[in-house]
Amino acid sequence: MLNNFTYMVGGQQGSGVDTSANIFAKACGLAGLEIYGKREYHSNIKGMHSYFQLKVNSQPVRSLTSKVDLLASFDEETLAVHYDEVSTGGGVIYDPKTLDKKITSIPTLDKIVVNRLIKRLEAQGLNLTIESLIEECRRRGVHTYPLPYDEILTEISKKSEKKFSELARMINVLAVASSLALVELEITYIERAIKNVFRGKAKAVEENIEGAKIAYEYVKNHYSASFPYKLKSQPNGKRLLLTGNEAIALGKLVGGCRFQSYYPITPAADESIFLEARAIFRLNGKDEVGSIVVFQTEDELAALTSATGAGLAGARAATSTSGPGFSVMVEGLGWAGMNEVPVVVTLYQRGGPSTGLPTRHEQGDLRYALHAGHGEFPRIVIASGDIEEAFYDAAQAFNYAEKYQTVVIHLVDKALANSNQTVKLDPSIVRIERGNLLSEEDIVKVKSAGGEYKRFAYTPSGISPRVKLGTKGCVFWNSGDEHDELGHINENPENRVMMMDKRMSKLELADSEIPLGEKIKYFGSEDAKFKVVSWGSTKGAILDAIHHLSEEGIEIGFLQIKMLCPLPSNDISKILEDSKVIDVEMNYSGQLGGLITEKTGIKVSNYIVKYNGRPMFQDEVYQSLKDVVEGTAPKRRVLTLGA
Amino acid sequence: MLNNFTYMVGGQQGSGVDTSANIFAKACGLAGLEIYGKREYHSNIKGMHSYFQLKVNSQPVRSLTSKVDLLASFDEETLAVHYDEVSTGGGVIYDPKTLDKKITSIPTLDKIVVNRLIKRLEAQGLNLTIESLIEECRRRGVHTYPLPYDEILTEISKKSEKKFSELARMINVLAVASSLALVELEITYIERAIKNVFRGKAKAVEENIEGAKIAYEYVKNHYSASFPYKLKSQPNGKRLLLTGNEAIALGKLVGGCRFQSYYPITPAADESIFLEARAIFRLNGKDEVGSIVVFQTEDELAALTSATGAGLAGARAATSTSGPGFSVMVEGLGWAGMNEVPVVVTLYQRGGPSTGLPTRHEQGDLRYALHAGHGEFPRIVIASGDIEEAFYDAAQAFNYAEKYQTVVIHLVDKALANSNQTVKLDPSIVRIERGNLLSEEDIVKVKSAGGEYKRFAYTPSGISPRVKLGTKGCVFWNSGDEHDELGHINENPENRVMMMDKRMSKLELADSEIPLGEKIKYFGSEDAKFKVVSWGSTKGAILDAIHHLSEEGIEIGFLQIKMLCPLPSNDISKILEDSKVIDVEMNYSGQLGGLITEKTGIKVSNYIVKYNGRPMFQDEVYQSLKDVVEGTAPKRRVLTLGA
Amino acid sequence: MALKLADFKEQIHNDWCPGCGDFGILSALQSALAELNLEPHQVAIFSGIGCSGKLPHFVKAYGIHTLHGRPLPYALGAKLANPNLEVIAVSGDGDGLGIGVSHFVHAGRRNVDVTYIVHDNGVYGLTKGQASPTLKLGVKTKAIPEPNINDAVNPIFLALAAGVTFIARGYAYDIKHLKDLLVKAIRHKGFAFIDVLQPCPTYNDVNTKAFYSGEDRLDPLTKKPRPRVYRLEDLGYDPVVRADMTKEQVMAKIYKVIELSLEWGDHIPIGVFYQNETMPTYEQRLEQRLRAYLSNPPANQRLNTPEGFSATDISEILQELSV
Amino acid sequence: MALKLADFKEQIHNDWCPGCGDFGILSALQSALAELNLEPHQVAIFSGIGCSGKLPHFVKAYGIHTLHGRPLPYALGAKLANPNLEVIAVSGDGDGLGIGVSHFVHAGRRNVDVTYIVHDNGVYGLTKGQASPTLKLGVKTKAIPEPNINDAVNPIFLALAAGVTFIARGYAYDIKHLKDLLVKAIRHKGFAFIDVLQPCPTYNDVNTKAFYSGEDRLDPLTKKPRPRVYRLEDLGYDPVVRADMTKEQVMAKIYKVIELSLEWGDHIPIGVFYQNETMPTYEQRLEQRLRAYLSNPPANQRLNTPEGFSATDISEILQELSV
Ligand SMILES: Cc1ncc(C[n+]2csc(CCOP(=O)(O)OP(=O)(O)O)c2C)c(N)n1
Ligand SMILES: Cc1ncc(C[n+]2csc(CCOP(=O)(O)OP(=O)(O)O)c2C)c(N)n1
Ligand code: SF4
Ligand code: SF4
Ligand SMILES: [Mg+2]
Ligand SMILES: [Mg+2]
Repeated sequence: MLNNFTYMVGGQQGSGVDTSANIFAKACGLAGLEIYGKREYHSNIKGMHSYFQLKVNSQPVRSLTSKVDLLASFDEETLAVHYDEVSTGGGVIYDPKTLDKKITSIPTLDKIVVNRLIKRLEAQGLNLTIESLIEECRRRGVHTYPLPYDEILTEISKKSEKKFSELARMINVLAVASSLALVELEITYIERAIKNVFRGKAKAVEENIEGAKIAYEYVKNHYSASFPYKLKSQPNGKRLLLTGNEAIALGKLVGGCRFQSYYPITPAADESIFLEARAIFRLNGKDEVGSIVVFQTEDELAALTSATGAGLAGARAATSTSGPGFSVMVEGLGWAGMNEVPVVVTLYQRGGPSTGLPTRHEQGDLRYALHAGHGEFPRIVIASGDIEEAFYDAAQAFNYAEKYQTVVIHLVDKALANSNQTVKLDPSIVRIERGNLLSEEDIVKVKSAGGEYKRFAYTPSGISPRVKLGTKGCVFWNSGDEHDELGHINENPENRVMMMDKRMSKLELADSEIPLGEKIKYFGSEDAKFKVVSWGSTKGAILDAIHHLSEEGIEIGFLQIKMLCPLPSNDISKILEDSKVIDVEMNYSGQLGGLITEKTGIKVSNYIVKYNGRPMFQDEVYQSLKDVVEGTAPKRRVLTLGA
Repeated sequence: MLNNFTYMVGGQQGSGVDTSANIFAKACGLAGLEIYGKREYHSNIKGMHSYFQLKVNSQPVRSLTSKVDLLASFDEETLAVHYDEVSTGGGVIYDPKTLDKKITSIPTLDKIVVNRLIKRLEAQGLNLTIESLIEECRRRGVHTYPLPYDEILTEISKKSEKKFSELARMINVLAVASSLALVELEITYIERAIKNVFRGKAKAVEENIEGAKIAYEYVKNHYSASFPYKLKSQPNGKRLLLTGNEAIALGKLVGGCRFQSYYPITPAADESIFLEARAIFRLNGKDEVGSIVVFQTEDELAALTSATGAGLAGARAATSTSGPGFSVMVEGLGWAGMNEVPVVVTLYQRGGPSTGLPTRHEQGDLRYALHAGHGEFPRIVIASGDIEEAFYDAAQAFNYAEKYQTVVIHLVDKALANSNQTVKLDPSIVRIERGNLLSEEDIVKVKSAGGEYKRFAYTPSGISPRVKLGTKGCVFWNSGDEHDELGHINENPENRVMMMDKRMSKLELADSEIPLGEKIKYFGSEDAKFKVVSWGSTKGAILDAIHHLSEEGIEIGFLQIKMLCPLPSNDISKILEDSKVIDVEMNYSGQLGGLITEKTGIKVSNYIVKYNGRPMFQDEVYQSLKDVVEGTAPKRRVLTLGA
Repeated sequence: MALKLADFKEQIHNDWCPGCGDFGILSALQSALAELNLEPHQVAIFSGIGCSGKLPHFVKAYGIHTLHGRPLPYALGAKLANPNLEVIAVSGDGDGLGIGVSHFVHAGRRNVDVTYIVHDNGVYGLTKGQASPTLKLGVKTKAIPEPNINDAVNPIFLALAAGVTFIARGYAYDIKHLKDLLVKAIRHKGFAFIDVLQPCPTYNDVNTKAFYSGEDRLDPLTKKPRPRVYRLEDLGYDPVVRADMTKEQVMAKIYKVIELSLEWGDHIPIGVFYQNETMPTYEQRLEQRLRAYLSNPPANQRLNTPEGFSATDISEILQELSV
Repeated sequence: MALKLADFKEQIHNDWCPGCGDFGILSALQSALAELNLEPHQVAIFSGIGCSGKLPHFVKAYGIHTLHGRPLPYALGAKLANPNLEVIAVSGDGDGLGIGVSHFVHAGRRNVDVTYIVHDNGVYGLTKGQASPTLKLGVKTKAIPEPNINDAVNPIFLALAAGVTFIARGYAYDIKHLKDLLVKAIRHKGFAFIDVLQPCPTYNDVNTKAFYSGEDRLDPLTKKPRPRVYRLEDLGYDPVVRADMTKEQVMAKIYKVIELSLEWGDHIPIGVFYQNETMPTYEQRLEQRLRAYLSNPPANQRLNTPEGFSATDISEILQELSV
């Protein structure tokens, strides 16, 4: 099997699982292969189980299957949790010293998993050790590769002057190098990957390359040819290997974001840290130094309100958070809406409610994003379906915010944030549209024409000319209270209606101006009887599922909604009207389904939802869609795959 | 015209408009009449215009008409704003010294009003003084009654030893006494009303009665018989004269609320202040002293979370707020939902978004109340349609909260809070149902039966037995993180699904258990072709409107939704299925209409909405419904009456 | 041309109660801005919600009436986006020391060059007179049904603990003195806090104008009221902490500030309590990180090419991330 | 039967990093509860979000793991509803002094009888090591890309300014001493605050165990590390403010607390800084208002008649409102 491979590496949090995965992904990427991977981890710093699952292919990859071709485990828990995900013909790398460990004495292993394993092993007449898991793998036709980490480390320790104990953290490099040895990727890619991942730390680069070589050799010598999956470098253009967090950070920079406030929260904070570390850049050609202020605030309400302040001053401003932080900042949304201040909120959804599953995936905040904030004000809510979209949307959000002078909520999610993928991006096509923003000179003109500057002037479009704070020749007022054209408090009932109409009508304007392609994307045949609707990062799994179905002759359409507010209901109606609608969503209640019914009256035929904290796999989506088409699906199916 | 009368009294904020209105209402109430009134005021302490409008009848009253029969003005602004609301045949009481004031030099008068007046007076060839307004009234057949406040005050000042300047604040009593003299209500009711309103302040009682008598005599002597509207005492049982704020406070006390937290905000705070002043009461018969802790917090998140803490400890606990405060507390909703803690939030809606129209009416928070908080958790959302319902609902909210172990949002609004009405309430029928709450003895039993206490035990109903903090023989844990049956953090995907299902299924349970009568109310014939749907305090105006239409032979049904979540969609469907649905709401976007479409697929034929900050009048509702029936109504009509 | 108070007057109706101390604060601020020769467009005033929160509407300058308790983060965001703006934040005591006190404490840690005025009237004025965080324990004002059950915050002490570098107290009816304080505060490089004793004649019947001016304490000789409020300057008090001071000198200053902050009753100091000139501002710290921050601040950077495309060059970062 | 630490151990996996200071705090708390002879059901521990926030899960007692920054209001609500509960609140420094600092300041004004422990590790641990509000200006720890741009809050100074009546600092690795502090804090009638220096070996590579124990400062004679942390008791320091003290004595105490709170570097005091026994608790103030509050507190009142109807008699109020 060449260049089509699902890899998983797992171990305790803090033991370098991510580094393994990064090296793996970089190495594959450098070898011209395409990858897509996801990271799973507990809300914990050290000791709980975490893993990374990656799919490699010669063609671009956009989702995962639930089966794993090679599982590289650092520890016994990884085996206990994942050994049954490995496909027949696949392989398991494990530490032989763990074989006699009892699965009942892994302190971090969840009781539910333990009980499941006990049942299963007892049914097979196996005892409750790790060895039994390996045995079961063998029985299933899985290749098992003991990798004696200690031995190899001892060897390294002999070669270097380092003590064995100092080398323990190198297990991750050994695991990934062994894995790449099994699939026979040339070692040079591993070396380059290590150089890249540890850049700036010469000593670490050297040591890790040394370790990788030894492990690579070890596997070559012991297990060589046995493993059926192979990866081979291929010619390919330059691509980026990006996480969603990084793509959004980059989109913001290119989109002109110059003020990013944040309060730490998973999985949003990495974006801000990334920006903080890259806060200076070139602007307008070689000599101008541009910079972004990354402002760590005392809480999320301070984050949103300081960004709004920056927006008033004329900087493109944003904040990033996830559910709990969004809840803390809600009051600021309404103020920005009321005062027509452009500001962007990137909302990384994660498992809710409350603290919920802080490091797990869900798309449960759609309705909340649409309605957060008391009273009614216009907001634009967009959702990205993949890393590439996330980059362009992150930039475009500022155009919407400034053109329609309001708050833009950019919905992304944990799966997107913590996935990595090889993608191509083109910053040079990103446009900057600042909307109706007057300069000092414009004000001079207004005045010399006998006019007066009014921040909230009634205009036919609902958009009033904006100036930055500090603009000479005028002043304005803002108030969260209902106000008149100047911005002064006003409780008159007629003014109230005019101002409400002015603000709310901007939604209709946005709806009419924004090109359809930015609002929805339709995939597949227009006449398909069954049409999937979804939003956000389910996109890849759905596309792959309907692609496979179509290969089997089953045609299903897919309507991806990117613009959730204002919802392009007419266009949606036209597409869905005479079809069976299948709503696929990462939440309990099928929020998009409800929204579509609300806005179009069209009812959803089938719901496929998932809320176990793990993203959708293409194979479970495939199977549930197939069941719908074949008439064997329940009205609402709950997907449950993932560990 | 006997015992059917609309009264308005207006003046500057701080000059005693409310006191006037209270005296008026009490006097009428004591005379056996029924009243309903609403208060309008600016977000200001002194100087801006405020007024009170009241309807009196021999039968119970539940809404207002836009026309006024007698306008008692303290100042010129009241005339400028309201003179055109007085019906032909009605009357205006005004201070003759204001006649030569120019309407263009009333500093607090809104420009929009001024411009409208200028146009109007100029069209009639009148100059821009108050006198012209009075003149216009006369031309229209309105009785005009100059009341020389200064003269009367001078007379009082002669009789008492008080200086004139000290008596100035008595204008309010003079105005109301004069008004009651015009309608010929016996002076004894005024005296009793004054005693009641100024109770505990003997001096004030005396002075005000003295003043009232003089004004009463003045009017009797000067204007007697001329005024066609009369009020006459009638025999009637004891009733309460209550505001919505008071009814809710009383409902909470009777409902067993023992901890009320709050942060000051209009129009919610009056409820807490009322409770604070009446925090001790008798319990379980004569001797036991009960008490409620009224806890003023540093912000609304502290309000909700401290109430939740109190709920955990076993007290029935609540907090009251309006939109901005609700936005600050949102994060606490999800935590209570996640940890299944009973807690009640009384949400007084007011004009939004943001600070909005802090003292004005709107029902714009429905969608927000339904979706506030990231992620998905069960919540119960109820809305009261009038003061009587508000009392019982306020009590019932605690039963829901404890039976379904979750947060209950009780939606009320400014119009309800600041209305007053003569009502009958029966505290003795209020039931207390504490749900599955285990005592120390219950725990002993559980344990002696070999069981273990688990706070989040999976049960078929989704309800796990609860204990108060401090209960002997057990402990439990709570966490905003997803947790296991004990309450410990758990990220296992299977546990996650079970816990989500357990929590969310409580909504189905509530839906199946709660009697239909608590969820919806239907008025009118089941076969009516046109059916109004609405929620909250629009109820009175709608009932009156359809009553009048029915007198004209036009039958319209009215479906009042009290239970917004879980929405009884099947019952709603059954009622609305084959009808034309008219959505009547106090917000911009017709939120209930959207909700019904979302949950039933039934589309709304006509929207009648209002968002100018003033509640609906029965006559505008009447007219718009009639237009719908006659086919002359637009798809969406925006109501705009009210000053 | 020198500006006058009138240049900062916005012609709309002022709806504060007659006799409200807020009028004094407003005049003092307008005079201070004029004295500093600022032009209206150079000034941005951020306020919270409350009677005090309405202040910016009465000033001809950029006026941003924000959320209850939040003027500081809005103000900080604007200032950091454009450090050339003269930024002033205004709160009530409920706004700034109640719901918003967290922003105050954290503003102390940052030292952004913003001036912060708190209208200290002991009540939540605009919501009809509930006890604010500066009302003392056991005090019963008009609108509260029971004597205050909470102890008061001490704004000066708190500011000192939070690291605020300029701490002063003014009195709303000593307008000239307050104007001088405001001028100093605005000139101070860093975060400047002024607690202003502000009688609320409508709801606070304890800390009234008569109380502050000692109308109940007549001088036995002159029969004139002996004011409770006195000026620190009159004691020759020096509030400044300088770089060349010893640790002991600094500590002595801190102790003095605390002693003064605890004075109440018949001796209520107003004036500058503390002025630390040794701390770098947040903007200076940012300049160190971002090089061209002050000369090319966020709000002024040109974002687009003449053709309307992005002018931001991220090629170096892309290089780092490419495979 | 006397209880032991083990009686307060909940048997679940503890997922703090190896060597985390939180382990010391946990043991000290469990020992303190045992020493106080409390039974698990009498104790309710409220925590916020962070590594520190997980603490209640490891204690066999009612354990309420609340929201980020909000353990105090939850705890206060529970305590006021049932003043018989022994209520303890736990925060991280980000939780309690960052996002939640407002609740801390306002808790000072109330003096509810709750014990509050802050795990002071200088970082936001659970979100991977960003600077927390106690990290000093200019310090660069592992996970932050640039040296800290904010100055630190001083928890002791802040507590004093906020009116907290019991203020102490412990060190996570001096478990016995910390246990003693906790016993005192819990016994204190009123709000008791303990700032605990808590090394985070994973993210704070500056304020490490080695730093606190002075491993870089060997005694020239003994060659043993000279710890930076020292105990106030060893100085014979008396933290107590008593009712019979003069104003000068009280002020001297306050100055001393401030002086001590500013010590850092080579001399870091731990122990009780301040203990004011003269302030009534909030519960006592409530009892004055509500008469039977303490004997018949909100959580314990029987609400229903045997027939299931309301047992609350509001007839007097109805009388007042009737026409
Ligand atoms: C989040 C939120 N909570 C409550 C309010 C209601 N509110 C409006 S004004 C005010 C009190 C203001 O008091 P203070 O800050 O002392 O200002 P003052 O009116 O005394 O000047 C409050 C609580 C609000 N607007 N927003
Ligand atoms: C409202 C909100 N914002 C942000 C977070 C994310 N968050 C989780 S833990 C944490 C940091 C905790 O730091 P600290 O309080 O110092 O505790 P430590 O982990 O260091 O013990 C943050 C910010 C959250 N849970 N809720
Ligand atoms: S209520 Fe008090 S603070 Fe507000 S305007 Fe009136 S006097 Fe001033
Ligand atoms: S990250 Fe730090 S505070 Fe958190 S558990 Fe690890 S060592 Fe402790
Ligand atoms: Mg105030
Ligand atoms: Mg910390």
